[in-house]
Amino acid sequence: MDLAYGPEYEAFREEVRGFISTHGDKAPQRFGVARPSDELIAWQKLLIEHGLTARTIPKQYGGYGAEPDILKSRIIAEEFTKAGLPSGIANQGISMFVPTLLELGTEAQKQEWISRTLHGEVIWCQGYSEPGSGSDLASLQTKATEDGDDFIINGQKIWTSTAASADWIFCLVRTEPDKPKHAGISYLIFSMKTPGIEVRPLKTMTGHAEFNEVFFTDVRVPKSQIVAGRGQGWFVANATLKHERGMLGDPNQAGTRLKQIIDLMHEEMLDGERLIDNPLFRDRLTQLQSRVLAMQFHGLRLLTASLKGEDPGIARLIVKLQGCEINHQLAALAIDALGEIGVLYGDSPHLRAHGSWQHRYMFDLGLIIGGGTAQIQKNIIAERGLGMPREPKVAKA
Amino acid sequence: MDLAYGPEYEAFREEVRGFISTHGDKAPQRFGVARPSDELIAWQKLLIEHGLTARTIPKQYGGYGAEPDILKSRIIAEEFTKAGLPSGIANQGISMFVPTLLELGTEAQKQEWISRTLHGEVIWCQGYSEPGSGSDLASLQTKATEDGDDFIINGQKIWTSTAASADWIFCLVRTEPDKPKHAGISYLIFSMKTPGIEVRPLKTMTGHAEFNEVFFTDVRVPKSQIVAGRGQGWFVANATLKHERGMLGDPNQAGTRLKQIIDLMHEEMLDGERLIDNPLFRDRLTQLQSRVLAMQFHGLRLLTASLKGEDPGIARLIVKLQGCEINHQLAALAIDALGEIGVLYGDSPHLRAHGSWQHRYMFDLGLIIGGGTAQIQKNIIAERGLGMPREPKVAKA
Amino acid sequence: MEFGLSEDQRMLQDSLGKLLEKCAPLDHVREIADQSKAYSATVWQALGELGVAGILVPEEHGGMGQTLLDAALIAEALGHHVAPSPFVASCVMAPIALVEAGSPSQQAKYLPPLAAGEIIAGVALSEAASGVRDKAGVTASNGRLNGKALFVIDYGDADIFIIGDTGGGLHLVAGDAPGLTKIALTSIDATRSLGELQFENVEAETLTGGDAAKARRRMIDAARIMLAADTLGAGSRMIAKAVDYAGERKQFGRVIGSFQAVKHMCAEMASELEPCRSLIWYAAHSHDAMPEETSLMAAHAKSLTTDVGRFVARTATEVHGGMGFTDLLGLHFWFKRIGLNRQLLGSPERLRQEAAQMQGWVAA
Amino acid sequence: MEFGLSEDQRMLQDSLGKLLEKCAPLDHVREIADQSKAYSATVWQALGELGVAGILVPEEHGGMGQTLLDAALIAEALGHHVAPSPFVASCVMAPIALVEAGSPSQQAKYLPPLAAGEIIAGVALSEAASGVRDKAGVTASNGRLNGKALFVIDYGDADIFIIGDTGGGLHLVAGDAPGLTKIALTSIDATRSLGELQFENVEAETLTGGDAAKARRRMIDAARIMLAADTLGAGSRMIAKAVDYAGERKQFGRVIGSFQAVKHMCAEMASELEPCRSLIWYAAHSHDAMPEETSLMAAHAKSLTTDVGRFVARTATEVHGGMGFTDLLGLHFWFKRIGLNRQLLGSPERLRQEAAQMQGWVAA
Repeated sequence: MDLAYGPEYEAFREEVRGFISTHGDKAPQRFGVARPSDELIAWQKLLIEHGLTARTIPKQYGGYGAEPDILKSRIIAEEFTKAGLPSGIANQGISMFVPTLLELGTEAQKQEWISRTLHGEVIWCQGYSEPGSGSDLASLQTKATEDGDDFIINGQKIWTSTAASADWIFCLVRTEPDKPKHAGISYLIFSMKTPGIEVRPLKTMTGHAEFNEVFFTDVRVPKSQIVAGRGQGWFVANATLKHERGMLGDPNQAGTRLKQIIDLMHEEMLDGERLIDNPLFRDRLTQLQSRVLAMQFHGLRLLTASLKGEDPGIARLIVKLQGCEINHQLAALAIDALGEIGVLYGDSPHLRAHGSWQHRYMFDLGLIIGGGTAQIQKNIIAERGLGMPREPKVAKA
Repeated sequence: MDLAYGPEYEAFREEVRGFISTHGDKAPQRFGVARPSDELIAWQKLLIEHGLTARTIPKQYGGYGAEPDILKSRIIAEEFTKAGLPSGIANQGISMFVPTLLELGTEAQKQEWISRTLHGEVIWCQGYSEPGSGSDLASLQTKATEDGDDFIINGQKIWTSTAASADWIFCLVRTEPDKPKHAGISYLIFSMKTPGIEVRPLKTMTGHAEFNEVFFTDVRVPKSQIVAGRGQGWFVANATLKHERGMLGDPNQAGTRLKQIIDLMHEEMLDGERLIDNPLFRDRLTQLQSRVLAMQFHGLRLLTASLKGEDPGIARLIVKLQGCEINHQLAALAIDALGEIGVLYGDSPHLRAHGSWQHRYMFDLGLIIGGGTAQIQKNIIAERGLGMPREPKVAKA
Repeated sequence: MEFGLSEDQRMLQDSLGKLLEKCAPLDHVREIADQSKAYSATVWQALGELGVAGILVPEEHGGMGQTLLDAALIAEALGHHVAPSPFVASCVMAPIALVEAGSPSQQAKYLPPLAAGEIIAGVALSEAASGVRDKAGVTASNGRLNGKALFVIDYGDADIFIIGDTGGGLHLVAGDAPGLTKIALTSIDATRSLGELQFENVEAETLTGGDAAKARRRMIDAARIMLAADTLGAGSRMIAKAVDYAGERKQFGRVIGSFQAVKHMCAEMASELEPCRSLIWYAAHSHDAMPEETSLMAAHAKSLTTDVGRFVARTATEVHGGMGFTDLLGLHFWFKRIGLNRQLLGSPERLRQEAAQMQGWVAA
Repeated sequence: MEFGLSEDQRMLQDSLGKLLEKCAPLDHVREIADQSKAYSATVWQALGELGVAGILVPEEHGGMGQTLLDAALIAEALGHHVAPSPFVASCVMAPIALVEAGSPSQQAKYLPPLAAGEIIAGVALSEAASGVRDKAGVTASNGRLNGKALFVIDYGDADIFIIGDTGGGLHLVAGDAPGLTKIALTSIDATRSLGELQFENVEAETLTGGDAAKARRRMIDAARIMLAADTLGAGSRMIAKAVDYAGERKQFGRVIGSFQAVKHMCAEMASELEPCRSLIWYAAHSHDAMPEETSLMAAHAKSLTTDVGRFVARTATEVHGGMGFTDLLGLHFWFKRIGLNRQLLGSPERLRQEAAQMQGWVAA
């Protein structure tokens, strides 16, 4: 056990802090929108040049070209969070498509896409889920029929978060309808400007359209725009999903929310008493603090395993289930503590924190469902983590 | 809605009270042991003569011969509970075997057994569960092989509660090994003194032997001692189990326990403060009170449905699951409120209520498991109550 | 001895169900919600024809003179159909206020139009039932009101308001009274209307015909039972929808309702919610038949049912998977209705604290 | 940066596991329990040979001088094997008391035999950690103790006792001191020994070498972390047993572990318990490296782990069906070990209240 980072890393931390104090004023004030602003693109470029984002991506693909160093990445994240600065462009192109291409793309594909994606010149969206294929992703039905050197794509995707502003899509389609379901899928990339694509915003229970549906009608895509070969789509998708799963259930996000609730309970008054003085709400707060702390230290444990190249086994498999549940419970506590004020929403007077607790309560339920429902997560934990038997095959009726 | 019983029933209540004030002093002081005392047998006889137990069982079988009247039965139970008097002999022979025989026995069987059972002359035990057949009772393996006019029984039963003191057993055995599992079972009755029967006490986690295992080695039973014919055992057993299921999860028992915890929390002190003044324990107490009240009123609803001859549907199916869980939670609250004193057991100094809260906490867990585990209960609620699909048949490996 | 619904009550359930199915289909609910309307005039009128507005108003004032259990069955049906209609304040709390505390002339003036559904009454008793936030509170002096009241129920387009003051009194104020400022409050639940009232020396008619404190108690108890019943209705609908969806949706080559995890989620929802029905019936019945028990039973009924409601709302949404999270299916209307019921007029924690106090479990 | 176990610590886990598997099989545990023995001399001796008794005793006094994280790994292994052995008081609390608050001569006198496992020390700090019941409490005056102490840990056959008085002091008393009455307390957990001590003017050696209040704080924190680790070990063993049983037991023609409900029960147990491991590691590590954090982390670790422990104990028993409820399989030894850990030295509710107090969340 040694929770210190050591002198080499503390020196690196000083470097990062130096960058922040020199360049911090160049960071864009507002961020998080789907299409990066010019300001954000410039900031991204500066960060890449200093090795503060795209750090381990080879120079020839537009990255910084450093050796992977999990601790340095963590230090960068810590310092940027502390300073309240955006740590560069965050989108599915960078977090999911780039690593996939690095792992499985051809040299030409890497040359063509990685640098432009990193620099915010190309925005990607993800075409995986379909209305009929949620937990059972491999049952997807979007068809890609051969026509000379092209595929003709027909079908529908859902839960495509940045479809409206994206330039290109990485998309799973069924190219070999006669093969077993996992073996008939290919991973195609194509422009969202290709004729025959329609994007419709998908409103959720929060009242916002955080996602889209994407409809394909006779969309023509050259066969060359495949990643890793025909019928390899399921394999590629799983490589990509690894990167997504790591992002759900982040314990540091829960830590930030916990702090917000602690503040809220000190500030809010009911009948002239602070909410923190209500023993029931205080007990729930402390209980959730236990769980948040446990998951934060759990994160350190997983980090250590990564540093050592060890497989943390079941410890990794539980992160999404626990993390999303804790976030949802934190939002529930905030709502309950706020009483009738907790139900206000939209632009109501008396609203607290812009209605974000209600938004989170609903959106977190979406996250519990999305990216592998809680039921699927439990199947995975039982089967892969505990080695329990898989669901037996059902007899044909 | 009318929670009053009406004048006819209030008159009946007065009759019952009259009996209690005249004869109450004849009731045995200690009861509940497996083998009824002479005193209890005399009390039982008195009760039958006055129509206060075995009330609806025909006179020719030793009962009182009244028309079924659920409200009168309820009034009898209420008054006996209020007076703290035993409402006669309570055992599986009376509660399960007698109704089964009335429904499915031959005239000769009824003549032979019912009166003697009601009057405490014959004590029965139940041979259903086997070590390998718990939730899947129909998979039972105890064999009854034909030998002339007899069956030769070999096998083992478990969870047989009064085996050590019982005279006879009603027992499920496999008489037709070649038939499908549900169709190969017969319901036999035989004396526990038959050679080849061994009873071993079965100690549970509570430290007490509330049950037994019963071993059969070449036990010879005349074929005539079958109820309802060969291969009908599964049907007969289900008729019997109906009567058992009604007994688990009784909300009035939970009401009694709730009162005990309310008293306990007013009496017990921690750091000079009453436990009822601890807001967290008090909140849990109130929460459990909500659930107990809900189940008590739920019981009234089921009673009304019975009175009207209506099927209460899902409302009936949930009783065991909810009732056993609430009882278990009541015990957990008592233990928690008692803190370190809550872990004391056996004959320890400082023990409260003879250790009954810990005993209940464990025994109630046994009840959650026994008589259909919580998982089986949920299957039943989903399939029979909500009409959801049954578990699909598994393909042969 | 009969603990159940009468024939008349079953008929009421039946006709209400049919009516709401017809006049409050999901598309209509969505329309009202999207246009941020206070309520659906269509639904309100149709309910009026069944006598809903006057359900608790005595017959001599043109109402149906029915029991609170009948009102609870209506609330259940409204929750079941997420009906965008006034009810809890205008049809339950306001009639109780007038019957219990109104003078004969106040009763004669207001009960008939209320019973006929010609006027809508909003009620402001949040501070008494849920506690004071954001310095709310209304003071009465010489027939004039000052201060503010939050979370006024059936607020939108109300013709009159019944206001509880900080001294235990009840007052009636016209919706267009000079000095009255009305501010709509937007909640997650777009099917019901909430608002804030600010008073600057507003002329009010004090209810003078009875014990106002007792009337307030009975108004709050009744409203809590209604909110519990609304959640019961909404929750049972969500369970039914989850069961239906699980019977149709296929994944991995079989309907998801054949997966044990999904079955058990549905079984757990049903087995938690069903006992609430019995508790609500008892609480509602006690309001007429055993009033000394009502406050405790109302606290229990609302706290238990709305706690279970949260579990059901979440679990039914999970059974629906991604579809449950979309706006498309509209499942969220029920989710949010249950969410609002939970917080209004006393959260579960507060209600349990009150229940403990009523039983003398809280040291002075 | 390394948040994990060292090579040495993994070896310790490994050798402890092997040792306990050999010297504390279930049959032996059952024997000790059936005979109501205070502990197993075999196990105690075997542990002594590994250095367990002196794990926290500084090397200059003949101990191993290891960290509290090493002790937590031992506690976990003891829980994993429901080992009938002294540990929390004799090997953790007593050494801390002497190191932190003992005079040099007291240390020289008691630490070496403790480290060697030649003497066993019981510790009485329940009243300070869990609150006062049944008028317990020990007063010290002029080197004499009066009153009574409940729930003394590692009570059975202890040679010395370390007693916390009501004034914040620590005292050492011989097990056979005149005026000392010893009364065994029987708990559900027959693998560990609890007792009551009654004092009538009993001669005591006051610990005078340091800050007794601080020592008591650190004793209680350490013991809470040990109890959490014991539950972690017992809980993870129950999960493993449930998974194994579910993989063997057949019902309805398939192993029950292939039923989704059973799988999800196991998955839920594992996903609740695994984060506790990280929290316990951190809390234990802080005792040596970041002592200002320890009290809060110990409160969190014990409250969360023992709450999860109750869920695991119950659920693993349910997975075992009727067999889990019998004495035959012995699963109940773990169930009861977890049950005792939960209540000892601060229940979850009390610990959370303490955690809130430490953070200034409770108004004075």
